[in-house]
Amino acid sequence: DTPDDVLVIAQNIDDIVAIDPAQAYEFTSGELVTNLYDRLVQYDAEDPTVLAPGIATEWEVDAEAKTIAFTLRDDAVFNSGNPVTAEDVLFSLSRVIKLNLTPAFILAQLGWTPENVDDMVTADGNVVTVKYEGDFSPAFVLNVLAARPASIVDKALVMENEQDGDMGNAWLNANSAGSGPFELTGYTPGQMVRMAANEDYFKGAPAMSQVIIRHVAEAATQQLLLEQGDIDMARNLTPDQVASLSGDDVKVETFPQAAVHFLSFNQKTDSLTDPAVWEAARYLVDYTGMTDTIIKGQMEVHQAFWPKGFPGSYDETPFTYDPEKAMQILKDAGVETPIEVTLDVINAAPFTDMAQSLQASFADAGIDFEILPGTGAQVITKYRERTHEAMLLYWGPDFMDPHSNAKAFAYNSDNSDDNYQATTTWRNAWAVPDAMNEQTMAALSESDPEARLEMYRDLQAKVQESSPIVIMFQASYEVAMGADVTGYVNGATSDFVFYRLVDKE
Amino acid sequence: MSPRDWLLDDSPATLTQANLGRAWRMTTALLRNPLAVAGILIVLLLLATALFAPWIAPESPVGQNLRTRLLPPSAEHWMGTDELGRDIFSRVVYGSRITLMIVALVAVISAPLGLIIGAVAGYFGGWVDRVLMGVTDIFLSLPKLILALAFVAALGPGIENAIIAIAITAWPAYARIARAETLTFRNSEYIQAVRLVGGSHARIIFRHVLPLCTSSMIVRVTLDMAGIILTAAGLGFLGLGAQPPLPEWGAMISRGRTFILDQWWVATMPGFAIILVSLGFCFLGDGLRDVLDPKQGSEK
Amino acid sequence: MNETPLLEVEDLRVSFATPNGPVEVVKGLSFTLGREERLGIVGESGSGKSMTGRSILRLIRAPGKQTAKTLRFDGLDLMAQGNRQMRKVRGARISMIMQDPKFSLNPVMTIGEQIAEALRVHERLPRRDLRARVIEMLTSVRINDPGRVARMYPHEVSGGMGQRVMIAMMLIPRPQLLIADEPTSALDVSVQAQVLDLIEELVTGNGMGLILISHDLNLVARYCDRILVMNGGEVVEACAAQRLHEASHPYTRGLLAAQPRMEETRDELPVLDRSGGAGT
Amino acid sequence: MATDATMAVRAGRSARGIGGFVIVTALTFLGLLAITFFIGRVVPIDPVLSVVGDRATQAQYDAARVAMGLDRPLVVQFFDYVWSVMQGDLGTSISTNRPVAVDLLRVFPATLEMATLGIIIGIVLGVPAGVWAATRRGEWVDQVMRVFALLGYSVPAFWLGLVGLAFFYAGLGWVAGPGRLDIFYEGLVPSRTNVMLIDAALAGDWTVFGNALSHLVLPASILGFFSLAFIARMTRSFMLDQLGQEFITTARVKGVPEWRVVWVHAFMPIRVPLITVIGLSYAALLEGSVMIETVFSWPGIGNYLTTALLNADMNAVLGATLVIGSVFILINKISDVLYRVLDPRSK
Amino acid sequence: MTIPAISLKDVDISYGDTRVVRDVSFDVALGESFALVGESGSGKSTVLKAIAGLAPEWTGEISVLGKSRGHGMDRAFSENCQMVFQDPYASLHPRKTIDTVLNEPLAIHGIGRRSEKVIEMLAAVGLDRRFRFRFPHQLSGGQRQRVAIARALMLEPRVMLLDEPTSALDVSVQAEILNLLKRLRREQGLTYLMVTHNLPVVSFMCDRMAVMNKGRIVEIAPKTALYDGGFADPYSRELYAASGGNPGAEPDMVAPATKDPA
Ligand SMILES: Nc1ncnc2c1ncn2[C@@H]1O[C@H](COP(=O)(O)OP(=O)(O)OP(=O)(O)O)[C@@H](O)[C@H]1O
Ligand SMILES: Nc1ncnc2c1ncn2[C@@H]1O[C@H](COP(=O)(O)OP(=O)(O)OP(=O)(O)O)[C@@H](O)[C@H]1O
Ligand SMILES: [Mg+2]
Ligand SMILES: [Mg+2]
Ligand code: NI
Repeated sequence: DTPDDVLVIAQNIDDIVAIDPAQAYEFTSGELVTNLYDRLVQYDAEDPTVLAPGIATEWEVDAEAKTIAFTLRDDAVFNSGNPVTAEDVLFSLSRVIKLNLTPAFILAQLGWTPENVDDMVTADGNVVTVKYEGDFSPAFVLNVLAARPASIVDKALVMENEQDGDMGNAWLNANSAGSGPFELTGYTPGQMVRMAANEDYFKGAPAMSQVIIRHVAEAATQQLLLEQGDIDMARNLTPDQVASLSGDDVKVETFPQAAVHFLSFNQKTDSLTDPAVWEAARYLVDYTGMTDTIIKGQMEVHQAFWPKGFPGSYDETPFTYDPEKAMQILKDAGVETPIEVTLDVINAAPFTDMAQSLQASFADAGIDFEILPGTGAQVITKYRERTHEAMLLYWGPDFMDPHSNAKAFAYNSDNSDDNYQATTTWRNAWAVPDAMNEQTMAALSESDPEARLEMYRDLQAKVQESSPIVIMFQASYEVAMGADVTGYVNGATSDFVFYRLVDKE
Repeated sequence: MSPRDWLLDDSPATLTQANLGRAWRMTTALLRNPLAVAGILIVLLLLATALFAPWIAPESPVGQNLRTRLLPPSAEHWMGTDELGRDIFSRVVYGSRITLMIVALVAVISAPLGLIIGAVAGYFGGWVDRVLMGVTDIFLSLPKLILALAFVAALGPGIENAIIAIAITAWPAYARIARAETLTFRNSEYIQAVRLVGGSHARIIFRHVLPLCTSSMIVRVTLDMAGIILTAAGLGFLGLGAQPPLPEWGAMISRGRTFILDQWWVATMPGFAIILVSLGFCFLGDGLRDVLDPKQGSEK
Repeated sequence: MNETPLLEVEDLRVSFATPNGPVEVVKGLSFTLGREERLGIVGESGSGKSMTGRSILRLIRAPGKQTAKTLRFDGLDLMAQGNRQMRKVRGARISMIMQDPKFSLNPVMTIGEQIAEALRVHERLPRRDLRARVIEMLTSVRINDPGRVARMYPHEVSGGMGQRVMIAMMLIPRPQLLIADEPTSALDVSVQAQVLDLIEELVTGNGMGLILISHDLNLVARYCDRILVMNGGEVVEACAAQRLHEASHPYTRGLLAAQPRMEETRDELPVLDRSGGAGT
Repeated sequence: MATDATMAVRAGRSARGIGGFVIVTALTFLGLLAITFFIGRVVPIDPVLSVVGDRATQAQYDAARVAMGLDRPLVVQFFDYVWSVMQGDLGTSISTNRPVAVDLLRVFPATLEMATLGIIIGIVLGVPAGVWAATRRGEWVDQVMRVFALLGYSVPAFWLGLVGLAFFYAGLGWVAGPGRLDIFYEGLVPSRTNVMLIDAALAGDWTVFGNALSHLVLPASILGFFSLAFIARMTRSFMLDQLGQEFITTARVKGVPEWRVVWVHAFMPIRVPLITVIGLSYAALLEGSVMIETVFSWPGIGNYLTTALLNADMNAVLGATLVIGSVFILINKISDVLYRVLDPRSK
Repeated sequence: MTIPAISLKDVDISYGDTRVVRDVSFDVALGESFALVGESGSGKSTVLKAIAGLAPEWTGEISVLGKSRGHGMDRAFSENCQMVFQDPYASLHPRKTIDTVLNEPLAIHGIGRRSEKVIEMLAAVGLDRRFRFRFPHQLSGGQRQRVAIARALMLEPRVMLLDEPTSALDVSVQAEILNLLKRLRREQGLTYLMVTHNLPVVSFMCDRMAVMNKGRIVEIAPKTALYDGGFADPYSRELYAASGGNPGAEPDMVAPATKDPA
């Protein structure tokens, strides 16, 4: 069995590339950053849906001047013992922009560039003033500043370990320099992560003195380990494994997730450009058939791009599995069947099962999928090059603001090949109607929060009605753990996984 | 004269009779070996299953029924059902076709390739040998699954590509064997005799050297069938083999492995099928070796 | 001299199972060998000479089977001996020079080791004595520089040396009976004579019995007292060596006549009438 | 009987032989790298994506591409790579963000440890089993051994691994579970060699040693079973060849006891091919343990290589291939040397 | 005839770094039967192989029927000169029937009427037709050697190189083969170059002989030397004596054991 004050987790962590907050961009590294670092404002373990004070205790918005002034708390210290100062905040934010690694775009949205960032973020004593450019609502800006790359790092320690002007990037990929509830004490890629509690954490020391994440790729192995009591938590069990877990020693907790799963049609494929095909497709997904069986507990039906349970979500699910209706639609529109297309899918459970279910149900209406399973990297490479035909994939927001998804699903102002965008719309070569593009931008700058959310709901209804993207499900996440484990908090994305409150009774 | 006597006649009147006689003698020798008989029966079973799959299988191999998923073996579903409610027995039955195709194609591609490269290298020797064996060694020391993976990744996933990839990784071993064997008789007097009557190198390699390597190659290939099916299963495990919903045994096991603790039948039933077929080929290969190997067989 | 013969063989049979039923390759052979007698066995290839030799040591390999009404060596019923007892007889009391030294010597053991082994399995000797005996034996088969040869491997010695090594190995435990199966077939004429003279010398010197197997009639006649002529697994004629050229059996006569002579005048050599068609 | 002249000729030849060996080995390596390199390029996975992730902007993407040197011609990239390898630099892995050499020093010993114990199990059980079966050819012992060995050929590794875990770890509790150490022991002994057993022994910590062994036994036994099958089969077949030779009869003629006939006369000549077989199956265990490593969460080179390839992490793929290729070549070289030492005929 | 059938001048032959034959020169007249004798390993087979083009490393001059030989193999040569090997067990392909073996030379040279020619040739070497579709393992050593001779004769060569064609056979079979060779030579006017270490065979088959020792020809003597022991070289005399040749002895006599049993 595991020691009382150590939380042992089995998880597939081979997705980690980098753990420097300015570079980390994978699910698992997001979790680590959350537990190792603090941000000015953050969604916290007590309620991960509420934006709470972090390093800043309070903030003052000046929408006219487009600035927000943050007052820093004075009891926060880094693991190194250095106090967290405004100096560290300036350094951390400008460091992300200057390094310009992948997640930098999140902060760059605020109009920050390597040249101007030192003017945009300024300090006066323990007040940090953040300036932004562009028509954004302050709510959006706060969400951006709560995102992973805005984590505050220990300037003195980081610069001590700088190599070749990398601002400590290499060092931070093997160590941590934060003020968060945990400190990284060991990291072996593809093998294990070890974190020790920060006894001086400003919200109080975590109950667990250590958290150890072991890389266990095989789900069946995770199950065995959990049932044997050699781990406290198994993070990658399949729904069927979860269903068969028995005994009083283990329990399962379910967490709704922000990721949405969709089926999309590349508009470069002629046979998939007819809106009748888009519409028919919405009636050809066996929504409840899947959620009752192969993805039970892992996904629930959701047909709009912003997930349920978050401000601005649109929860209507007008479509059900109705092959007759789909056939009728295709017939009325004079679409010639059979249509033969390839369907790319990540080769892992439950995606291949879902693809096979889609294959079976679409075949009813004469749309024949040839399933092409591939590794994640392989599928994404193809997707990015827009060489796929149909794609079964999912999308998680970059930060918890509806714009993050609106931009991905309802905005594409330039569909040309060389205007590369990471959005779902561009990648499926869908030239979004101008009206919709304009509405997306308008929502972004709307400063009345309620009106803003309403605009997003409207956008979602429009995308739901007609687009080559069939949003089917919203993810949820089941974590199996020992019955004695309490206080595990898992918010809507991997950025919101908190070990701070975990205790073992 | 009974047909048996005709076959065993010491002085056959025609070439056909001579060849049939040889075949007959080998067959009877093979049939006297109990393990070889078991092997033959299993391989015949595989052939019959592949041929008559639609009549044997009670259900379609791809017909999903999500309400009857993961049922344990029962009278209705002899081997239970899988995660999409498909009848595993039917899938195993249809899967035999794919297995047979894998086995046949690899045997057709890599054995001849290895045979020719090895024979040419062994026959000519010198720098031809050095170059060809250098290439062979490179392929041999490249991790096998990785090479296959890379080729599948390059060619795109799919069962045909998986087979080609496996074939590409399998030939170096055959080439080495064929070369070693060629070396043992390339200077033999019957090969020199052909050169003396004016036979060209190509004629010697194809008409005289290759036939001598073939028998041991047959033996090797049948022995390797197990490995080939398992490599295909390995590729399936890594998702680069057959595309869903094709009932390829390796892919079935690989999908079933997360169920192995609670729904053991999903992975185990196709596993049994693989074991049975591999054993069949191994037994047959062992038997063939005993019959064909002049050192151990009855032929002098 | 002892009354009982050294070796008594009666109705010795060796058979092999083949696809077309069992085949007897030695068909009811009977003979006796007196002490210090030298018996020659001749016959064409495949007539069962080697099988006869091996069956005396009970060394017919697995698919083959041997039976005999009597197989008695020095009063000991060999057919009744277990494997363990047979091992005591082999080498120490009866040994056999194998037909082809190229295949009959262990390729990865030095010659010295192999000879020493023959001695060691029957006698416990200090290492130094063992070595001395090996060198002595090699010297007595006329091998120059025996110390060096003892350290050589079989592939490093010529055919003639191999034959002599084989002889040394089989003679070193001083057996009572030596079976020599074509001891000179691998040698050309000049070496042949040397080797045979050597065996002869050792036979007479040590007082052993000898069975000399060959298909060369002249050779057998020269070195033996008595000759058995075999054909197709049976003895077709037995005669004293001096009378070989008076042999009466047509087969024997045929063999004799078929040999070309040094001063050949015949235009054609007479050949045996072989209607039976015994292949090889 | 070699005269001085022929001795000199021979010495010259072997010198040429060594030079030739070096050149051939170098060329083989170069070929190995070239093929691996170009395989890496045909894999339809964009290595830049592994670095910058799915959502990077075009500018970031381009910058990373240039930083990784992917904008230059392939041949230039290849020669650059070879040049830095010759200077001992294997580059940085893009999926672990660490020097490949550091990664390899971590993952290779893990596999080495498992495969070595595996091959030892395979040899200790396989060779006697093969010899035994050969001396009883056709008897039931032989048949059982053949079926058993063939089973080793046919059972999927991951199947056996999971069933073994469920049975011996979860069911009977005889062995420790997946991973190399229990969590409490993790980090207790300094990692000097990264081979747990050796590290623990060096530190004199026998509890850690016992725990590491308990983790190691099951995966190694399963690997051992695969090599056992192969080794036993080959041993049997080699032994049958030898037992059919005339010199075996010669040994029997001398009255050599049966055990000596089998283990000295028949077995000695097959040591060399057997070593080759063992070497090959050892190398195969090193590269072929991906499945077992996955099932047992064993941080080994098989897994490392596979993950790297699936992420188009070329430096890692090339580095790992180089290591495995070197092992192959090393093993070949060792068996060559042993061949010369053990088989007098080869001189 | 002035052109010799085979002519060797100062031929040196080596395998790799070891020279096994030195300075060999001799001529064989057309229609003659010439023997090469000498102890094992003296290079007899090597000389034949060099003439046939199977031993690539030689220097000097070799010509056959007036045409000088290159180092390779050529078709025209194969029509004029053929070789029979020492070991009948090794010279036939184990998986080809006799018919295939005999057909092959005809096929290579594009000669027609193959079936009839094969039957004729089988008759010529004294093999029953029923052997035609057998495999080599179904033939005895003597029968195999006949097949090898038949194969060599298929292309109707004028020169035959015979490498100990009977040394692997026992006396009765040897007699059959020797008779056959003698008859064929008489009927077809062939030239033989024959290697053997059996002097009585030379006496039966050949007109002249060359004695080789350690890679050199030490003496070329006529057949009559075998009757009277008229050899000049000491090695030749030793060989002659070891073969049981003693001038004046009665031809029919088998030497009895001379030693007294103890
Ligand atoms: N394993 C076997 N199976 C069947 N027949 C065999 C086997 N071994 C030997 N024989 C046959 O036994 C017969 C006698 O063989 P043997 O070796 O005694 O002949 P030999 O007289 O010694 O001939 P040679 O002069 O060629 O040595 C031969 O016809 C041979 O074919
Ligand atoms: N392939 C080879 N490589 C190296 N040396 C060889 C080779 N073949 C033969 N020799 C050597 O060449 C020498 C002459 O061999 P050759 O075969 O011509 O002898 P031979 O006179 O025919 O003897 P035999 O009567 O035994 O047939 C021998 O010393 C032999 O060891
Ligand atoms: Mg014999
Ligand atoms: Mg010769
Ligand atoms: Ni006396």
